[in-house]
Amino acid sequence: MVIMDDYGKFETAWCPGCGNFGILKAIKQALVDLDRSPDEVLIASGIGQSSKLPHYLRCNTFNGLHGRSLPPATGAKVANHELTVLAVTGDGDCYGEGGNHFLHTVRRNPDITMIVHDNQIYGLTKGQASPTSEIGMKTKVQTHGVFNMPLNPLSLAISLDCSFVSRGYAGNIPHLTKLIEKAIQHKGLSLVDVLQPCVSFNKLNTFKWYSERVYDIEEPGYELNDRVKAFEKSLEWGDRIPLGIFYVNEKPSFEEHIEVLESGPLYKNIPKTELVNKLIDGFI
Amino acid sequence: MVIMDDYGKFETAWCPGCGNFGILKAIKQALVDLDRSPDEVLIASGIGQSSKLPHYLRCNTFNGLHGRSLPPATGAKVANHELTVLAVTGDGDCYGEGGNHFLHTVRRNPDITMIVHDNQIYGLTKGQASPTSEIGMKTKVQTHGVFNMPLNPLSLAISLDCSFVSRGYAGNIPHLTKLIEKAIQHKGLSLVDVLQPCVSFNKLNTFKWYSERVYDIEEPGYELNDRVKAFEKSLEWGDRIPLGIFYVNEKPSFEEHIEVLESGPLYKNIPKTELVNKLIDGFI
Amino acid sequence: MNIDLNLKIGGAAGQGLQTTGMALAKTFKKNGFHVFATQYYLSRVRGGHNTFQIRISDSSIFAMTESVDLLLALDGESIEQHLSELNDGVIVVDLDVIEVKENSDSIFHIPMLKIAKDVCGDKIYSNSVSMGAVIGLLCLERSDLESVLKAAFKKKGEEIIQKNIDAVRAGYNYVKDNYPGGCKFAVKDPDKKENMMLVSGNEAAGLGALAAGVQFLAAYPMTPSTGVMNYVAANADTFNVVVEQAEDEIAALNMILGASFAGARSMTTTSGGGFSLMTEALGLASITETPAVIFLCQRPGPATGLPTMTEQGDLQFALYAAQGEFPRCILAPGTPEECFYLMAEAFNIADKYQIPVFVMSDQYLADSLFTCPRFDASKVTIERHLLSNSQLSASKEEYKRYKLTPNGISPRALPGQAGVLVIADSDEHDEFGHINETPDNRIKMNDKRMKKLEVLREEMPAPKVYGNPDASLTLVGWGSTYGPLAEVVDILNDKGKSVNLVHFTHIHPLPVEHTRKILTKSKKTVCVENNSSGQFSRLLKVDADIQITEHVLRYDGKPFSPEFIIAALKEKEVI
Amino acid sequence: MNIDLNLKIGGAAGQGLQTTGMALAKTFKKNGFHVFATQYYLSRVRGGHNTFQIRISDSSIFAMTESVDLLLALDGESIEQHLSELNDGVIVVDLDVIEVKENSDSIFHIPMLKIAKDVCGDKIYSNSVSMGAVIGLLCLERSDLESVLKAAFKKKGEEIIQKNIDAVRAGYNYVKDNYPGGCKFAVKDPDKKENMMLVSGNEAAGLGALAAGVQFLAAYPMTPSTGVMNYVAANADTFNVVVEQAEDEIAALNMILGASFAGARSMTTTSGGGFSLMTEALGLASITETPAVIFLCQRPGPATGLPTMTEQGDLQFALYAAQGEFPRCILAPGTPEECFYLMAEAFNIADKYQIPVFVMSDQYLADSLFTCPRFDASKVTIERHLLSNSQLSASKEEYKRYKLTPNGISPRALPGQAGVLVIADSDEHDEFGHINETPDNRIKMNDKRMKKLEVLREEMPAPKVYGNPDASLTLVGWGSTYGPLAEVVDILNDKGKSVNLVHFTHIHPLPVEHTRKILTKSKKTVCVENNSSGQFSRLLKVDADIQITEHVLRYDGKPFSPEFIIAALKEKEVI
Ligand SMILES: Cc1ncc(C[n+]2csc(CCOP(=O)(O)OP(=O)(O)O)c2C)c(N)n1
Ligand SMILES: Cc1ncc(C[n+]2csc(CCOP(=O)(O)OP(=O)(O)O)c2C)c(N)n1
Ligand code: SF4
Ligand code: SF4
Ligand SMILES: [Mg+2]
Ligand SMILES: [Mg+2]
Repeated sequence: MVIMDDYGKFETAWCPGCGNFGILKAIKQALVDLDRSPDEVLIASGIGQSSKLPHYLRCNTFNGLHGRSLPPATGAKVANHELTVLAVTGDGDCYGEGGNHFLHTVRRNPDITMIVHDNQIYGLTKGQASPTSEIGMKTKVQTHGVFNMPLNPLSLAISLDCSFVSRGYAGNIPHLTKLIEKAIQHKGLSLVDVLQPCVSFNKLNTFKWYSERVYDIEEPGYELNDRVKAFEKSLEWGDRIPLGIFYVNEKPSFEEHIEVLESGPLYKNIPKTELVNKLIDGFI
Repeated sequence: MVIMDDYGKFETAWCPGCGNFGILKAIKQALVDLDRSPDEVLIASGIGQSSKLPHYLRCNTFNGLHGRSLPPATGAKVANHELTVLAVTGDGDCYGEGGNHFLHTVRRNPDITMIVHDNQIYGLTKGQASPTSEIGMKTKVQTHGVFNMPLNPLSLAISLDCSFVSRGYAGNIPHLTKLIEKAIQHKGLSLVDVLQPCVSFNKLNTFKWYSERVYDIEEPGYELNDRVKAFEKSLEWGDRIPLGIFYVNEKPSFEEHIEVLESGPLYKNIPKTELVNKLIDGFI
Repeated sequence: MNIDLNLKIGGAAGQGLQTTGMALAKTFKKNGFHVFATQYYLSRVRGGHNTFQIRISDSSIFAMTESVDLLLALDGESIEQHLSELNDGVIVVDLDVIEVKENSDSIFHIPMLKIAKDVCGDKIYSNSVSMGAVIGLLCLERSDLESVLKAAFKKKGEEIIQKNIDAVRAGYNYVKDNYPGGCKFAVKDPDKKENMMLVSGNEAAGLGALAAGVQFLAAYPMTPSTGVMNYVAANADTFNVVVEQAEDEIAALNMILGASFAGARSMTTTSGGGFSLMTEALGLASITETPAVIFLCQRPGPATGLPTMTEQGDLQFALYAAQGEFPRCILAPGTPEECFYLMAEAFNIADKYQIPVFVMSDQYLADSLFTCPRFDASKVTIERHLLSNSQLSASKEEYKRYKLTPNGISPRALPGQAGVLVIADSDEHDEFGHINETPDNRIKMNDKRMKKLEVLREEMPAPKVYGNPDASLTLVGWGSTYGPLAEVVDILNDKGKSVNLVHFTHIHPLPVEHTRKILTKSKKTVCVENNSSGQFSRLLKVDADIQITEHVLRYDGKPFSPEFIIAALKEKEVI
Repeated sequence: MNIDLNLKIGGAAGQGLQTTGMALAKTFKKNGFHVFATQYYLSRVRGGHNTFQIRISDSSIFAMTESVDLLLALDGESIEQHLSELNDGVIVVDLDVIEVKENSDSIFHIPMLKIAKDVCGDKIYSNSVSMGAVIGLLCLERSDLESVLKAAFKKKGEEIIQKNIDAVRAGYNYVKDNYPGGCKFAVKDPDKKENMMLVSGNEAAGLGALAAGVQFLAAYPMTPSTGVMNYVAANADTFNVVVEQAEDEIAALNMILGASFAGARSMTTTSGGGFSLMTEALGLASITETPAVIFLCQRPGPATGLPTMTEQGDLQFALYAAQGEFPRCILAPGTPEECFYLMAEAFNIADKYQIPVFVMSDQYLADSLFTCPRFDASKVTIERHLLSNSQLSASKEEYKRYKLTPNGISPRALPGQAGVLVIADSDEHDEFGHINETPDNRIKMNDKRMKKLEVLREEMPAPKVYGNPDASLTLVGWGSTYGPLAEVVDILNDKGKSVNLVHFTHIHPLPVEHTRKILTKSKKTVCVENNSSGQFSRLLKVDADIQITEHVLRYDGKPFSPEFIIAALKEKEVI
C-alpha cells in the first residue's frame, strides 16, 4: 500500500502562503488514495511556478518547455499507456503559450489528467496578465488594466467536447483531492482547472476573494452529460463561482482508438524487422 | 463608386470546380457592395490553397506564413485602423497550425473579418485530415479514418465570446456575400466559417453533400445575442447544417480600447522624441 | 555507358503525369535498365506546368541530364518550354487536343484521344495509349509495360486492365505504322537483368525507419517531407508503429520527446519552415538527453519560398538552431541506399548518445526515383543502449539519469522501469535531473553534454572518395549532390582529366581528422552546393580549417545536372 | 582609481534586496561616485540565495570585481557563500535574527530588527536601518540617502518618510557608536559631481527605442528581456506607443511584421527560447522585406537552462536562424550608452534595408546598473526611408514593392498610400509581390536580397579599439564583455604590459575590411566570450579569415570580472 511518505518531502521554490502548496498536497493525497506508486506515475509539466511541482514529489518527471506540457504527456502515454500520466501546468503555460495544444489534446482525448494552476497571472515572470486575468487588472505591461475577454477554460473545454471538465480550488484541499482522484480515474482527457491564489502578484483574486465566492456545483438534477447545460453553468463567474465536475462524456480514449496498443505498451514491442524484406520485394 | 472590375481578374492556381471560386466571388462582391476601394483593403492570409486568395483580386496583401494570418492582420490594424482588414485562411491554417492565434485574437476582438475556407481537409498538401475533418475520413495519414473529435469552429468561437459568429457556404454565393458584408460592417472580430467543397481531396463533403443539408438559420425568435442558445445551435451538424449569423455581441473593439489610437492611425503619429530628455532627467 | 536516353513528360498537374511516368519507369526497370526519374512540380493541385523526366541507361545513374530525346507533351507549354532541350529527339503530341505554336520537324502527332475513344470507348485511356507509343518508339517489347499496368490496375478488375492493355497496343501499333524514323530511338534492354529496386529517396528513408524499428512518428504535413510520413503510415499496422498527425510542428517534436523519454523509438518529419517551429524543442531534446530523429527535408526558403523545388539551404540552420550550446548530429544521404542505411544509423546514434539526430534530405532526393541494388536489411542493427532491469535492480544507489561519466553518456533507464524514477528537466539540473542553478554544476553538465559530441566525432566515418584518391582536382559535396557529382567525375575522367569526388554524408560532428587527411592532399578543391552561400564549405573552414578553392553554387530551385556542373567548372577555369 | 569599494548585499528573494540596493546605488551616485551594480538571482519569487552587489569608484567603471569589502548579510547563506570573497572587509549582520555558523572576526553585529522596532515601531524598517549603517561605515553624509528615500516614498506620505529617515539615522548612529574600526572604510566623495545617469542596460535599450520613435511593441514576457517591454509600456502613453502582450512569441513577431508592413515602427523583445519560436517569422521579415527590430536578451540555454543567469550563447543561432538564406543585421551593445544609441540605429537600419535587425544583449548587461554620461538624444535621428505621397503620385508605372534596383533596396510605400497597392508574400515572388516560381526570378530576387547585405556591410563601422592600437596583446570581445575587458586593459597596462581591446558592436554583416585591418596587425589575439564554444571567434574565422590565438571562455552562468580574465590569461600564459 502506498503512503504519503512514498511521495517524499522537498523544499520548494514557492512563496510562503501560495496556493500551489494546496494543489501539491491534493495531488499527493489523490495518488496515495488511488494507491498509485511513484514509479507508476509520470508528471509532465511546462515552465512556470506551477510547473515546478513535479520536482516536489517523488515521481517520474518530464519538466519540459513553457507551454508544452501536453505534447510530451501525450507522447509518453502512447509509448507506455500503463503509466498514470498527469500534466501539471499554469494558466499562462496552458491557455497562453500552449493554447493550441490544449485545443487539440482535448480533441485527441488521451487518458491524461490535466491540472491547471489557474492563478490568473504569470507568476514566475513577475506578474503580467494571463489569458484568465480579470478585466481591469493592472500590471506593468497592462498599464491601463486588462481589457481582453478572459478565457473561460471550462466553456472552452466544453465547446471542444472535453471528456471530463472540472474546477477545483487550492483553498479546499479535501474537495480538490476528490476531484483529482475522479479525474485520474476517468479514462480520457480530464481537465481540472484549479483556482489558485498567487499571494505575490495577484492582489485581486486572493484566498479571501475566492473563498467568499466558491460553492459546490453538486446539486440535485445536475446532469453531468448535458453539454449545453454544462456550457451554461460554466459561464457563471462573479459573485458565485461553481466548483466541481461540470461535464463528463465517456468515450474511447486516444489510446483505445489505436489498435497497435491493444497488445500492450508500444515501447515493449519487438520490432518486426524481418518484414522489411517483404517491403523491399515490393520495389523490385 | 467601386465596381467589380476594380478588383481585377486573375488566373488562379485552384482546381476547376473548387469551392474557393465562390468565396472569391463573394468577397469581391461584398467589397464592391460596401464601396470599399482596393487600396483601402488589406487581406492577410496564411498558407494553403485558400490563402492564395488575395493574389486573385486587387488589394493590399500580406500573404504570410502557414497558420499566421491573424497576428499580422492584428498588427496592421493597430498600425493603420483606417484599413479594412480581412484575414483569409483555411481550416488547417486557422484551427490547426494557427489555433492559438484564433483563441487569442477572438479575445482581443480587433476589427477584422476572418474568412475561413473550411474544406475539412488540408488541400495544398494533398489531403490529410484537418481539425474539422469528419470522424471516419480516411487519408494517407489517417489510414484508419479520423477518430479525433472534429473541432466545431462556431462552438469554439462562442465559448470565447467572439463578437460575431457566422457560417456561410461556398455553394450559395448571394447568401455568402451578404454574410461577408455584415461581417465587414461589424466592429470587432467577425468569424465567417465557410463550408467549402474541395473537389480534389474531400470526397465526403461535396457540393451535393452540403447542398442537401444546409439551411438558413434565420427563423423567427432566434436571438442573436443569446450565448447559450447560440452554443446549442452551433452543435447542430449532420442531416441539417445551419447557415447564417449565430451570435453577435456588440462590444468595443481592440482598437477602441487603445487610447493612443483615438487621435488617428498609429503610423501617422509624429514621434515625440523631444520628451526623451525628460525621461533621461529621471536617471540623473 | 552505351545507352543514355532521356524521356520527358510535360503537362499540367492533374493530367496524370505521375501515373504515366511511374508506369514507364517501372517498365524500364523491368526491362533491366538503370532508371533515374525526377519530378518538377508547382505548388498547386491542378494546372501549372509540371514535368516528369525519366532517364534510362545500361549502367548505374543517379542524376538527370539536360538534353531530351523524347518529349511527351500533354500541353502546349511543354513544347514552348522544352523544345530547346531537344537533342535530335522527337516530340510526341496529340495535335487534335493541343494547339502548338512552334514549328518543329521533331513533332510527331499521335491522335491519342481519338485512339483511346475508338479502341476503349473513353478518353481516359489516352495515357495508356501514350505509354504504348513510347515503348514503340524505343522499340521495346510491350510485355513488361503490360504487366506493370496489370499490377497497377489489379484492384480495378479485368475489364479495366484489358482496356489499358488495348490502349497500349493501339499506341504501340500506331507508332510502328506511322513513325517515319523507325527504330531511331531503339534501346536494347540489357541481357543481365539485375535484381534492382526502383525507389525514391523518401521511400528509402521510410524503409530505413521501419528497418530501424521506429515505434512512434509524429509530424505535421509539409512538402517535401510528407512522403516519409505517408510511407510509414501505410505500413504502420504491419510494423506496430503509431503515426500521429500533430496540430503543429511544436507539438510534433515535443510529442516524440515524450514518447522517446518513455521508451519508444521516435521520429518526426518536416521541412525548414516546420523545423523553425521545432528549434526550441531541439534544445529540450539535448538538455534532457532524449533521443530523437528528425527527418529534415529541405526546400528553398526563406519562409514559404519555393515549396516544391529543391535547395540545400538549411545546413547552418540545423547546425546552430536553438539557444545555447549543445550536441546534435547531422547525417545527409546522397542516394536511396544512403537514405536507408543512414536513417537506421540515425536511430542508433540517437539512442547511444541520447541526442537529437538529423537526417537531412531535400526535395530532389526525396522525390526522385532511382534504381539501386537491393537494400540489405540484415545490415541494419537495432541498438537501444538501455539499462536492463537486472542492471537496475543490481545497482545499490538511487538511479541518476544524468550520472557524470568519463564519456558523458549516462546509462539510460525508462520511467518506472524496475521501480526507478526518471526525471527530465529543461532547466539546468543535477545528476538526478532536479533543477540546479549553481555555477559548478553548470560547468559539469555543459561539459558532460559537449563531451558526447567529441566521442561521437571519433566514431564518424570518413567521407567517401569516388575516383582516384590522388586526382588533381577534387570536387567536394554533401548529401543529395552525390549523383550528379559522381557522373561529372566519370565524364571528366573519361575525357582524360584527373578528377575525384569527396562526398560527405556525416556532416556534424565533422570527422575532422579524416577530413583533413583527405582534403589537405587535394591541390584544387571545388565545393559544389545547392545553395547560394556555400554553407558546407564554411563549415569545412571553421571546423576543419580547410580552405576550398572554388565554388559551384546553384540556387534557382533546381537540382544539379552533370552538364550544369561541367559548364560552371569550365567557366571558373578549373577544368 | 583611488577609490574602489565593493558592497555586497545577500539574502533571499523577497527580503527587499533590490529596494535596499537601488537606494544605496542612487545615493552613491548622488554622492558623485561612479557606480556599478549587478544582481544575481534565482528563478523564483521568494527565497533562494540572491545578491545585489554595488561597486563604487571615483573613475568610470563598467564591471564587477570579485573581492568584497562590505557584506550586508540578510541570511546565513550569505556568510557561508561569500565569506571567502571578503578582503579584509566587514560583515554586517543582525545576529538576533540570523544564526551564523562561521566564526569570523569580520562579523559586526547590528540589532537592526530591534532598532527598527524600537525606533519606528515596525520591523519592516530594518532595511532602512541597514542602509544607514552602510552609510555610517563608509563615513559618508546621511543627507543624500535621506533625499533618495524621500523621493522613493513620496507617494506613501510624510509619516512613512519620517520613519525611514529615523531608521537611517538610528542605523548610522549605531555604527558610529559601536563599530570598532572607525572610519576604516571611509570613502571621500569626489569633489566634481558629474551630471551622470544611473541606468540599467534594459532601461537604456527602452530609452533608445523611445528615442527612435517606436510605435508598436508586441512581445511575450521572458526573463531577462521583460524589462525593456516594461520600460516602454510605462512610457507608452506619453510616447504614443502601443504595447501588446502577445499570446506567444510566434504571434509577437508576426504581429509586428503586420504593423511594420502597415507603417508603424515596430519591435519585439525576447530571450533565446522565445526567439526559437520566432525563427520562421524571421525569414518572413526578410523575404517580405519588412523592417523589424528584435531585442534579443540572452540567458544560458539550452532550453530553459539558467533563466536568470547570463551567457552570450545565442550568436550563431541569431546568425543562421530560419530556413534558407537571407539578409539580417546583428548589433551588440556593451554599455548602456551603446544600448541607447544602437537601439536607435537598429530602427534606421531596419527601415533603410527593410530587413530584421537584432540588438543582442544579455542578462548581465540588462540587469546591471551603470553610471554613465547623459545620453544625447539629439544624436538620434529617425530615418524612415519611405516614399512620399508626391513621389508615388508622380510615378507613372504601377507600384512595384520589390522593384529590382542596383543596391537591392526597393523604394517602400505603405498599403493604401496615395492609392497604391502593396503586396507582401512569403513565397518567392516577382517585383510586384505575386507568387513566382520560375528559376530566373528566383535568382534575381535572391541576389537582390543578398545584395542589401553587402551594401550594409560597407556601412558597418569598425570595431572600437580601446588602448594603444599597436599593443602586443589584443583582447577581442563583443557586446556585454566591454566593461570587464576595458578594465583588464587598464590594469595590465598600468602594470607595464602592452594590451588593447578590440570591441565589436556591429557583428553582422561583419565589417570585414575594417576587422582585418585592425586584427591582422595584432601579434597575439585572445577572444573573450561568455560562452563555451567561442562563437564570435568562429565568425571571425569564417567571415574575415582571422585566426584567433587564444580563448578565454566563461559559461557557468556568471559574467566576467577583470580578475577572472586576468587569471585565465595567466593560466594560458599569454601574459
Ligand atoms: C518560450 C518561452 N517564453 C517565455 C518564457 C518565460 N516564462 C516562464 S514562465 C512564464 C509564465 C508563467 O505563467 P503561468 O504558466 O501562469 O505559471 P505561474 O508561474 O503563474 O504558475 C513565462 C512567460 C519561457 N520560459 N519560455
Ligand atoms: C510551418 C509550416 N508547416 C506546414 C506547412 C505545409 N502546409 C502548407 S498548406 C498546409 C495545410 C493547408 O490546409 P488548409 O489551411 O486547410 O488550406 P487548404 O489548402 O485546405 O485551403 C500545410 C500543412 C507550411 N507551409 N508551413
Ligand atoms: S509568485 Fe505567486 S504563484 Fe508563484 S509561488 Fe509566489 S505566490 Fe505562488
Ligand atoms: S485541392 Fe481542393 S481546396 Fe485546393 S484548389 Fe483543389 S479543390 Fe480547391
Ligand atoms: Mg499563472
Ligand atoms: Mg483546408
